[in-house]
Amino acid sequence: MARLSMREAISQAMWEEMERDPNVFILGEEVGVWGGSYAVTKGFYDHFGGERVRDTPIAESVIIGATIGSAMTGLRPIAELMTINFAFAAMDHIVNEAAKLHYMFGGQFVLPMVIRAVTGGGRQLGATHSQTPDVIFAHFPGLKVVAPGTPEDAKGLLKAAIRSNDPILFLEHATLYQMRAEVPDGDYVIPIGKSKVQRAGKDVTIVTYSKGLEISMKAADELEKQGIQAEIVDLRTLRPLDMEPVIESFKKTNRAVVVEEGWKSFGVGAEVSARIYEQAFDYVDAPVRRVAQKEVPLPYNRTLEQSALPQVADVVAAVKEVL
Amino acid sequence: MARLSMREAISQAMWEEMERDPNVFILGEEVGVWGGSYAVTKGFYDHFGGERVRDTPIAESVIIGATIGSAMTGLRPIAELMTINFAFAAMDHIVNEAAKLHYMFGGQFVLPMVIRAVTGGGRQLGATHSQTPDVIFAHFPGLKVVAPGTPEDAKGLLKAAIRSNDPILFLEHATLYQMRAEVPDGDYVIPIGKSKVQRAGKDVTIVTYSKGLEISMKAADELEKQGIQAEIVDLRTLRPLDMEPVIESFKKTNRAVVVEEGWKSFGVGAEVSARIYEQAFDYVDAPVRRVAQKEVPLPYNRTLEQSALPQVADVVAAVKEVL
Amino acid sequence: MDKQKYLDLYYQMVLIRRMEERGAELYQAGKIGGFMHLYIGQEAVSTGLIAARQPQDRVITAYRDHGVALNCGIPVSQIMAELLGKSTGVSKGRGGSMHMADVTKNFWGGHAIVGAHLPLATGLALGDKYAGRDGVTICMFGEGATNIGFFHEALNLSKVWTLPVLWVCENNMYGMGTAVGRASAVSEIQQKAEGYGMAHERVDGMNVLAVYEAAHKAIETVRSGSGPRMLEIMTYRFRGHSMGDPERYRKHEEVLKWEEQDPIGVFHAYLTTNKQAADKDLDEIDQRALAEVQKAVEFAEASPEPALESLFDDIYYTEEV
Amino acid sequence: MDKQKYLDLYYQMVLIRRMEERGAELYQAGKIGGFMHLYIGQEAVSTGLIAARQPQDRVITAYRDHGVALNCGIPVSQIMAELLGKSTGVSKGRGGSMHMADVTKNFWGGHAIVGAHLPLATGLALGDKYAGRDGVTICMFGEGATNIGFFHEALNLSKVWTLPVLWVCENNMYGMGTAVGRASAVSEIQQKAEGYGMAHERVDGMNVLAVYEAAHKAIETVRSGSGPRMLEIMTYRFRGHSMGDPERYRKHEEVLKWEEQDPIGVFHAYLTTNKQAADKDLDEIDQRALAEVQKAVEFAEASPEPALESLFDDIYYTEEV
Ligand SMILES: Cc1ncc(C[n+]2csc(CCOP(=O)(O)OP(=O)(O)O)c2C)c(N)n1
Ligand SMILES: Cc1ncc(C[n+]2csc(CCOP(=O)(O)OP(=O)(O)O)c2C)c(N)n1
Ligand SMILES: [Mg+2]
Ligand SMILES: [Mg+2]
Repeated sequence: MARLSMREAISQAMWEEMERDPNVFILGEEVGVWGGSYAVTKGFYDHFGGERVRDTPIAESVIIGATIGSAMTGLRPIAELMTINFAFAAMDHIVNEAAKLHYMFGGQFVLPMVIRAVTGGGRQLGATHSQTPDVIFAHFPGLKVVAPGTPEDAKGLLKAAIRSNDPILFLEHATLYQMRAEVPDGDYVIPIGKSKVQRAGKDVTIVTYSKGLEISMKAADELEKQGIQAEIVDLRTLRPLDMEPVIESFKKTNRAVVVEEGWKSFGVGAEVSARIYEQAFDYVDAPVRRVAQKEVPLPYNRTLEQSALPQVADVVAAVKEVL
Repeated sequence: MARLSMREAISQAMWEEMERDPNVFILGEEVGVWGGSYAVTKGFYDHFGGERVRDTPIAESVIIGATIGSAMTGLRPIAELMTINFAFAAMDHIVNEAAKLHYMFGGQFVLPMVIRAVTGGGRQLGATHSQTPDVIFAHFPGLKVVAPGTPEDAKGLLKAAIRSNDPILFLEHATLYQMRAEVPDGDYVIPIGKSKVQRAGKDVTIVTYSKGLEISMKAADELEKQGIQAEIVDLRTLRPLDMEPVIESFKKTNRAVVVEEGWKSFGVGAEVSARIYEQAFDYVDAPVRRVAQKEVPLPYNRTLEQSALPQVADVVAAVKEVL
Repeated sequence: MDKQKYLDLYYQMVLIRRMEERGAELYQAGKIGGFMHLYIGQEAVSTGLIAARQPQDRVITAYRDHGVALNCGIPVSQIMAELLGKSTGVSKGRGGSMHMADVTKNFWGGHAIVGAHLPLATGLALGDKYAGRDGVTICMFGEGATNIGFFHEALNLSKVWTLPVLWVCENNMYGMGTAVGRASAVSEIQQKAEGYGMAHERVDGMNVLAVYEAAHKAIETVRSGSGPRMLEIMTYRFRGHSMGDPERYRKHEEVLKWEEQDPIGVFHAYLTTNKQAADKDLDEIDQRALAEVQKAVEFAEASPEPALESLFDDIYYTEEV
Repeated sequence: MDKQKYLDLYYQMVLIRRMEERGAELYQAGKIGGFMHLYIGQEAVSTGLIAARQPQDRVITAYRDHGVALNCGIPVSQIMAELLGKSTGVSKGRGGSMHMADVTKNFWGGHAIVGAHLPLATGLALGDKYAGRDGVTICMFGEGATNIGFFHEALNLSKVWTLPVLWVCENNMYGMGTAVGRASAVSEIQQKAEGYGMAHERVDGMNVLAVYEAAHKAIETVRSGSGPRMLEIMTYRFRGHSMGDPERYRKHEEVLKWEEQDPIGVFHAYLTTNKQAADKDLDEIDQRALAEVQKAVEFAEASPEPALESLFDDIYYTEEV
């Protein structure tokens, strides 16, 4: 065990997998000489060299296209998209190629590839650079979407993603890179597609993931002081979506709040909410509440931006509404 | 009134708006000489000429980019995307530019533009060409998403879209082009953002849109024979989403089924379901059911494809479950 | 080239032609669905090109892929079965006309999003380069595809990374109904290679030997490590873009004029004039091709539909949920 | 060019420099957030270029936009206010450093998705052409942006439709940390124009007069209806890509070497050597610029934040829901 930041945990996962398997390599903008625009691949270029840590032109379609193509030949590429906002410039390759080829050609070849992308708002980058559109990628069967909320999960899930034969979008929230926590050393792998209870409680179930976990944890501290014990279920993976721990918790608490950073409409909370009712209708004591981003393109001004993003107080308030 | 196919209704709406306003023009692949790959712009090139009916290279990003840019100068472009599957090649321009510029620059200019796109599966086109990913576009504030289910609505809503100063994605389901019905003549405009009760009933509320409407109507006929009266609310516009008629109907029936052609997870049904519980919790007598596409990339084989798409029988069965 | 190789080339071209003619009939009869794009008129392109590849060379193309699939060694029966959506189809009936692949034959598909497979080709080539293998990736696409961003990003990257790719543009003069000059800033597609400092050449695509020669030289040059190159192969499709094309965009005379250069006719004349084959040898090949197609159709028709339960197979390699 | 115009050019360049130096301080002090990309070193490019436009000519650029905004006539105060996120900012505090626009000045933004504004530029130009106006759209972008598909699609369309666009590549040698040769197949960006059969020229971007002359000629040629052209303007950024760039990708000596060609210094020397201005005229301009910036900062600091309720304004023109 070592106390690592989320950034270090992700970095370590990649480093170890690259040491372990020569077919694993990295490509993306500024992943090499620069060391990654979020410094996640710092030191990789010097250690692994330019063949395995490949700086690319600014050309997202071919970054993902080359990722898919090289995976088709048996390599295990890890592509870094500087931010998820630039994934739209590679959208066709993500949803029409990566998500489809294995199925469409009858399972002839696999696509052992990971696309890492920085997601999230809150850093005053303006509307084009501040999105948390995680949910839209989760809509496509054939793709898996992983979005950890702790350093430990980041390491374990990224290792699993790199070893998986499926195309995986791995979302790292920019404002979580500094989060520190204990992370198991070495070969630590967490199966993809399992939600996890990150905090036990009995009064209400908070369902969340990624940045939402941090907010929810703080809200739970706040609630604790007021005598309310929130159980927090972290989805960790949006597709496949593991509802089991959610439903289990909900059957105990009979109340739920879903917390996510993205926009509310057609968001993750809608799906989770719909499934709770479908799978635990008889246990519902109050309407499921959703805490999410207000439906505006995020503005640059800090106060405005923060007012649009979900806050700890919003979660606390939502919990009180369902109690 | 005239009996028109959906194709004719759409065609007529554009024709009339082009006659009315010289700033309205069309651009897209094969919209000119060919007459539109779905024959919607047949005759336009000869009548309006190549300046106003512009064939483009196969280059979706610049098709939408030029649409946005010309709208910024005050023109009212109508872009045709041959199918929504190719929208992914223009995704950045749709969600990062069209949906954001008006807000991000403080409302300095408007974007009076329409993107028409053919959506839907069911024609054995294989996984890359058969998607109904309507919901993911509806996730982005700044964009409006319209998806009519009848010829009348297609005409009235398209006219409204062309006259609107907002960027609008207008989705036409390929297998509805042949649908025929009465359509008002001339200047017939339907405000965007209003759901509509397309069939009155008292036992159950079916919420749907686009292709789902056709399926739901047939299901309602079926149910009628069995003495069940379904009320059908057609969303018509996914963003903004007008829940009022849905809630009103639901408060009467206390039961709902949401029908859509796209994949179930993170689909339209999730949002509608979540909102029904949020807005009419005390009226819920049974869990809301969702009828949607099975979560696979659509296969070519007809039997397999049809087995993955939502069918009339699925709607009938879902209604019976909620009764 | 020896006589047998000549006859093989001829056979391949005739087999594609007969296969597609039969495919068109089956389409009209409603046995084939979706979009189907015939290769008739363009047979010399993939036939000459793929005859010049080594087994380790990967091939990837667009949706106009029946001929390419066949040249890569996929039996007509599996192509027909795919067209009919049968479980014995090369893509198990899931891909259809536009999405055929057989990676055991180093044929990587059949891709229906225009230009989207060019970025994939850079990855295929990178795979070989990374592993130190000497395979060349042969990537085919239409001239219409050279206007989309994917083309640009892929050509640029291939040059920057010195990837072993041969870019092959099949210039059949139209992208659907749009003549090349109405969609492309330059009417010689090869000129686009200048923007990437890439070697390029224009080739007569109605002459299978010319294609073979140019392809052979180009593939081996790429194999030598000198980086990507581009061939622009001039050809013409005798049929509509896909089944049901009203063909309002070109005059029938234009088609007739090109048919005078029918690659099969041209090669037939060459072989007989140069005494490489007698008329009856070629007639016999025609018969063989017809028989092969007939057998394939029977096989396809007799083949079972995919099982309904197979719908959920292979969405993921690892099945969770 | 008369003396006053020379002095104006000088003033503009100095004003940009002083504004950005002050911006950098405010950023360090935490008063500016987000990403901020300085134009220091590149001032001659937009100054010379925009001095050559007519009022009807539209300008559109990338996120490195402060200098461009200022040259288009936006007061420093509104730029500063935008950087500080105030309601008096040119984009009402919503856009920030990367997203400034003032369409009344025919400045169409500041766009932060690399290359995505090039397709928009084709639309701006189409708007003028469609309406029969004689405006030219001037579209600026970095050399790094020429590798993305958007560039390709936009240049091709502009040529096919003979649109009145001047494509201006500011080649500052790096896209973030990637030297041009590591990302682009051709090191002379202008060569890419060959792929579109488009006229092109390389210009010394450290010399404001050279930029002005080339731009003037190019803009008027485009205005005459001859279609799009491309300028590649050679320049260099003296600062990091954005605030907080570790600059591991280049040697400090390289920066120092380029600083010898500081466009302000070069022009200062030109003006005094050619007796177009005395040292003290230029000193006075420096003072004026400093004062202008000081006033702007005071204005910006004193300006109000946008009202909280304004969050929901202008999502749509027509507000439903
Ligand atoms: C991104 C995208 N846009 C549009 C289409 C529709 N489409 C299919 S084929 C085609 C024409 C392609 O022309 P070309 O590349 O010349 O190939 P050819 O059909 O002539 O072989 C078009 C526009 C598509 N499949 N993908
Ligand atoms: C599509 C996209 N990919 C990546 C980025 C991140 N990014 C911002 S600026 C930049 C470098 C651009 O270089 P260049 O075009 O040369 O302009 P310069 O910064 O040198 O002015 C990158 C990679 C982005 N904003 N958009
Ligand atoms: Mg073609
Ligand atoms: Mg640069």
